Amino acid sequence: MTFSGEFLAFMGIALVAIIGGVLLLNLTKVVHMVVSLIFTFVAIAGLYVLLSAEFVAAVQILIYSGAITIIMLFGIMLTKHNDEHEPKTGKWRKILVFLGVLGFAAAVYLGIYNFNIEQVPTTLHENNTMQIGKALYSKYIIPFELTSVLLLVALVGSIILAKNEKKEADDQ
Amino acid sequence: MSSVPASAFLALALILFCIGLYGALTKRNTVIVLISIELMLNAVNINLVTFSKYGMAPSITGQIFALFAISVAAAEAAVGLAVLISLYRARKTVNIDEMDTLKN
Amino acid sequence: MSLSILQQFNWSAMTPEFIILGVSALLTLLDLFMPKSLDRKILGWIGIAAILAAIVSVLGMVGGPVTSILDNSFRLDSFAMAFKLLLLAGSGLVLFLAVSYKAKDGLEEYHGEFYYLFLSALLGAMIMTSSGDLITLFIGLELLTVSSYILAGIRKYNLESNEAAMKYVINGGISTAITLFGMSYVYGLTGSTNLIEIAGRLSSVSDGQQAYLLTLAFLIVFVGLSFKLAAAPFHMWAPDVYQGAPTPVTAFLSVVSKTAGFVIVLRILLTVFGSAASVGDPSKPILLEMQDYLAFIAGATMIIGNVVALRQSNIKRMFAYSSIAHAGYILVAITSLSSNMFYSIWFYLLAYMLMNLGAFAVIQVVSEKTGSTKIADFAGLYRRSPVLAVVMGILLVSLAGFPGTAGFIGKLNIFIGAFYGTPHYVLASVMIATTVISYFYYFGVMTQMFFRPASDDSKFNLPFGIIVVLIVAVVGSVLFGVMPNIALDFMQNNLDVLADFFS
Amino acid sequence: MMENAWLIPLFPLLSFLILLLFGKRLKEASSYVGILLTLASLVYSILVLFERFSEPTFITKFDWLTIGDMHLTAGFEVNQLNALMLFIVSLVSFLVHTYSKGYMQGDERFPVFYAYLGLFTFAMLGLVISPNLLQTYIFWELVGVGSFLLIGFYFYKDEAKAAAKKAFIMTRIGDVGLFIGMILLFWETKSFEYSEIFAAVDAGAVSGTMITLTAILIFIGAVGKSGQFPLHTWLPDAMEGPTPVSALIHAATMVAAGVYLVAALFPLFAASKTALLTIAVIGAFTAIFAASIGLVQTDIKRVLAYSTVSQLGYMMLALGSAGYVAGVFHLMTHAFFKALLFLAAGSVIHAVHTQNIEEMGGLWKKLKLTGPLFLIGTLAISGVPGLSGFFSKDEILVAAWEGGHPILFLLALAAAFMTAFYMFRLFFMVFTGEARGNQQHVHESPANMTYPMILLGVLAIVAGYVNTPWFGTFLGDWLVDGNKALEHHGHAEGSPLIMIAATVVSLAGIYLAYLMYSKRSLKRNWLSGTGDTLHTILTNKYYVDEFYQMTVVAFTKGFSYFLRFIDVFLVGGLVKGVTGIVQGLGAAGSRLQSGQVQTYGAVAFIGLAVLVVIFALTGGYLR
Repeated sequence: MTFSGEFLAFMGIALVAIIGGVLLLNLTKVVHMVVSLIFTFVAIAGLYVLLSAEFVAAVQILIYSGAITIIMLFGIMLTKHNDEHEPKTGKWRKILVFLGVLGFAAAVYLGIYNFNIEQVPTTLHENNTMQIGKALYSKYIIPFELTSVLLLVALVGSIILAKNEKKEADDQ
Repeated sequence: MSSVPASAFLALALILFCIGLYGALTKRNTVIVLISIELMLNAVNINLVTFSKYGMAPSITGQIFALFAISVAAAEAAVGLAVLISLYRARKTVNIDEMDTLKN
Repeated sequence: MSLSILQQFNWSAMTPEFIILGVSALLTLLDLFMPKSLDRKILGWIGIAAILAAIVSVLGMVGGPVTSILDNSFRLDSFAMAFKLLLLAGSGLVLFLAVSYKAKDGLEEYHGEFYYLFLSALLGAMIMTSSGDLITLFIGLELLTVSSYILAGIRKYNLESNEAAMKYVINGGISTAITLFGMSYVYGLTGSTNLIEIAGRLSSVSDGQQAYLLTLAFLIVFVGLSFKLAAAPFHMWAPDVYQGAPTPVTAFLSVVSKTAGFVIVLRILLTVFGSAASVGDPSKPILLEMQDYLAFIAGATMIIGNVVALRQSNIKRMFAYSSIAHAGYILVAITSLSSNMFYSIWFYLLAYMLMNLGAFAVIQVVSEKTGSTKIADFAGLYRRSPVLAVVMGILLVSLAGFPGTAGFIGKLNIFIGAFYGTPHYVLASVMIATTVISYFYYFGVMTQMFFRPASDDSKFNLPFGIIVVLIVAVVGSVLFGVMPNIALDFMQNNLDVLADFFS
Repeated sequence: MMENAWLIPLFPLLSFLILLLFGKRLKEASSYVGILLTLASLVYSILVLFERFSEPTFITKFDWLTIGDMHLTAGFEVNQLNALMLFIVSLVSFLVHTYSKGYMQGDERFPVFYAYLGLFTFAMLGLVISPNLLQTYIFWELVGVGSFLLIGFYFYKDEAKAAAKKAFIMTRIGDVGLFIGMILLFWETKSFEYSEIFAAVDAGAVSGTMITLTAILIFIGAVGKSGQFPLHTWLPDAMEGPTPVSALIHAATMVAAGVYLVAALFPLFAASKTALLTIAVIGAFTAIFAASIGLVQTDIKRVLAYSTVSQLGYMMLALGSAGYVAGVFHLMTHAFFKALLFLAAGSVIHAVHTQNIEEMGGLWKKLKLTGPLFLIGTLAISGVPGLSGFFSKDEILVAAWEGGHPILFLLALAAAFMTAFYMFRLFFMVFTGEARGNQQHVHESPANMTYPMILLGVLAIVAGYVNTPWFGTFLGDWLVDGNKALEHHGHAEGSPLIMIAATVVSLAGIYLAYLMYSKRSLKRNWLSGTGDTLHTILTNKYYVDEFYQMTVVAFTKGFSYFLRFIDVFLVGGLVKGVTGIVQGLGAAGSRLQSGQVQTYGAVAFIGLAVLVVIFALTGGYLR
């Protein structure tokens, strides 16, 4: 392993991502947590660039760091979070979950720590968006169309659930 | 070929997945729980994109899969938040441990 | 790939899906443009008509060759048709329940949304039955799941409904993430999302670490999907969500959604892991090596479902646990991997659909009358409505797996299968023992209905939809119990599931 | 006739359906529907029985269910055993139907009662003509449902409800064994058909251990149904049902189903010495165990219930000692005299409105018909020479002796002594001496109750003569005729000493009962009460009494208490333990269901983590 530029970039990005995650777990203010997670999301986008997935990286920034985080912030504001502190949720459950996470991580790590498949040169970074587009509109047309249904359902469903018709009726 | 081995990416994904999982199972604010789930999905996407470059028979498929996962995640987040808002209207709380009218 | 190439595909294989999708869109538009004053029930009847049309079109394709579109991202094989019929029939019956549903705090205002969301959920489930591609399977799964979230919470001014939806979303989100995490490794080790390609590549995995990782992926995917099945360890959401959701949605979750869960489990587990070499013995596929784990999960599911059901006083919760238990029985069939596994699972799901939906129809009628869902509400039902009580009695007896009913034949199939190859003595014993335990709670309801005085003598009037469901459920439960060969002959003469599942 | 024997079960089914639909309108007339249709069954059964005397076994079947490449069939079979059972069941059922018309008169749910009787009779008749195990099992369960409904008929009584549930669950536990045994046998022989199973066993296609295992598992089913130790506890409790039901269920049908099953599968059992020995030991133990409990009961029906358990133990002992004919023979005679006893007991209860024998007495003069009939039943069950019970019991004792089980033989002899004793204790307390309790308007039962009893009384006397060492062993010869597997299990010739011994013990038992309960030279509550036993012994001048007191009685008493201890603490404890575990698990699972959604997720994830870690530690490539 040499200290190439790529390696340094990876280390930096990984550090940011993990710090963001750890802050999520340790901060006390809800808004801060969300903001810390934005770091993680952006860092992940950087990771995608390293992995020659420029389009996914762009989508990541747009959707996660943009859309999802924003609606989460909206959600926090709309629901006027009344307590910012994080009191103890059952201590035992925390410990058990922590142990579970450790065990799970260890077991999976055993499976990946030595994961090396002989690398073949790829052309993923060349016209990345076009490759994706081609695949999406030919081979994956069915799931693609279904995703549109899924998004529509989510849209309609969210409106139905979130809209307060009683209030509206009162206003009119 | 590359100076960063695939396992490094995978390990990072694993760590983020675990952080997300831990957050989803222990955080008290429902919004944070939802966002922790998003973090888990993100970790999965790192896996997919990594495999699309360094996995067996590299291909664009992994990136496509990741894109699908992202859109699904967005849909879930939206619906989750909508449900939360309608619950908040009735219950005036976003604390997940106060959602316990349904139990044995 | 140009348009002309796209046109070459045999898109007619997707006719049932197109019908459902089209009608779902139509209902959306109708709901928008219909005058507010009009009753939205008409949308329900259109939905039922669409489902009937889809059933007819599936039946029209029965017996045909395997059709594959776009590299198996859609495939129509016998497996798909057999389970699509189940899903459609189940959804049709649920719609009959839905058009007769009148909750106290009114679903009326949301009726329109209910129907098209329902159809989109069904669409997701149908896609799952006929896909040979991880991505399509996943999208189908999510379409079903996301629609179900909304359906569970559709009584938005009802706290219980809201809470049920929230719990469903959170557990569902976690399960999605876990499933995907497992899938990502499967993709990584093969570089493909096509199930058959995956199977082909995996059969030659020789590296120990990769086989190990793949086995982990198996466990992760399975536990993630066990959410859909409401099987251990991902079962705990079920009672709360079943209780809080409107009754037709509960019926949908416990029957259609569960069936879809088994569909995806079979698709993924059998094709992907049925041929992948395992860690210890490369000649033995992972699925076989994991039999002990599956058996453990199946056993735990049966025990938890049946034992905790004993303590319930709410009928919907009791049925939630009972549905967990039934998932456990079906898992026994998956564990034992017998030669008639497809058939026994299919038949069990069919029987389960009939008896469970019938029972939910009765529950809906009774709980609408009393405004609560306590088991005690069934006291003296025999006095108030002998027909309803006898119907419920037959369905409970079938759920308990009593001879002469479809439930018995279903259990018998699975039980005989459990002795296939290496007999699973322990698992079979657990299955029988827990079945005995299940008698206690099923017969508890019977005791309430027949042996208790009624609190009031008011009669029930049964809406048309309920009557349809009850007739279908009772006739089916008894018919398939007395003459089980009907279903079998249909399956054997028309659908050779085993032959074209792997091709 | 035989080719249409499938009609026999359908008559009661028809009765059930008619009464279900029109019962409310028919009211008391329902009884005629039930009586006429069971009469049709009876007539048809008699015709079939007579035809079977001259013609070979008739069997027919068709494909019913195909699983994989296995074809399961359904159909019916009329062989000797089936024909005999058809006759016994339809006869007793018909008599019970007739009797109930009087006994249940005035009950609000009269038509329902007849409907249930029809269902039960249908199930039982269906059971005895099934040609394969699966069909047997299906009817077996249906019998369970029928008995559940009948025992719980007085559902407004908490005891009846509990008893119905208990009967159902206890027999279900046995059924688990039966079901597993059945499926195992299916995998071994690839068939549920009796004939094919026997052929496979005969051809040695099944390993010895497998035969033993499946035989014992199936026997567990019989244990549950026939109230053998340790699954017997439901039977006495089931006395909460109406008395005609007890006569039907506990004399001739449901409890006999277990014995029937063992008899029907006899070639399978005969292929395993261990299985036979198990049956014999359980049977003998149950016989003496239940008899000793019967000594101290004060409820007339409970005495009869324990005697039923004990007699069923006899039958099992007979079958276990390879006495096929002895077992079936006793099944038949017992059906008659026990049905008689139950019906007579019902008549007594009908007259005095109590079941406590402490409150009866001196009824001999008041119940001019019931009294002698009860005496006939008592004499028959006690094994007094000349009556049916004597011959069949003798056959069993011979079988036990010849089968090489001297200890079991002695146990059976002891049980015979006890049987004679407690049955006559019952008789003397009910019918002789002073009237105790409140007996104002005691009158004989109406004709439709007494006629069935008279018929049964005649049968209880003469039924034994179809198979006696004196005049010929017709039944035994006929039962095993043409059946290779049963050739060596026909009537066994035994030493006349056995017969003498049996006679002596039964007379001794009767004499002791006479001394204690009729002549009162022994204080009568020495067993059941807390009387001053020492005083009795001192004032007692009879040598024979003292002898009894010191040896037999003391031993019996001790033994009886010991067995009660087992019953209460061991069996009861076991049952409590199991239910405790189940309930504990339920409570734990229930508590975890706290409404905390994250707990649910945590359980799921920890479950996953545990699975993964276990795999990593045990099955991983690191191993």
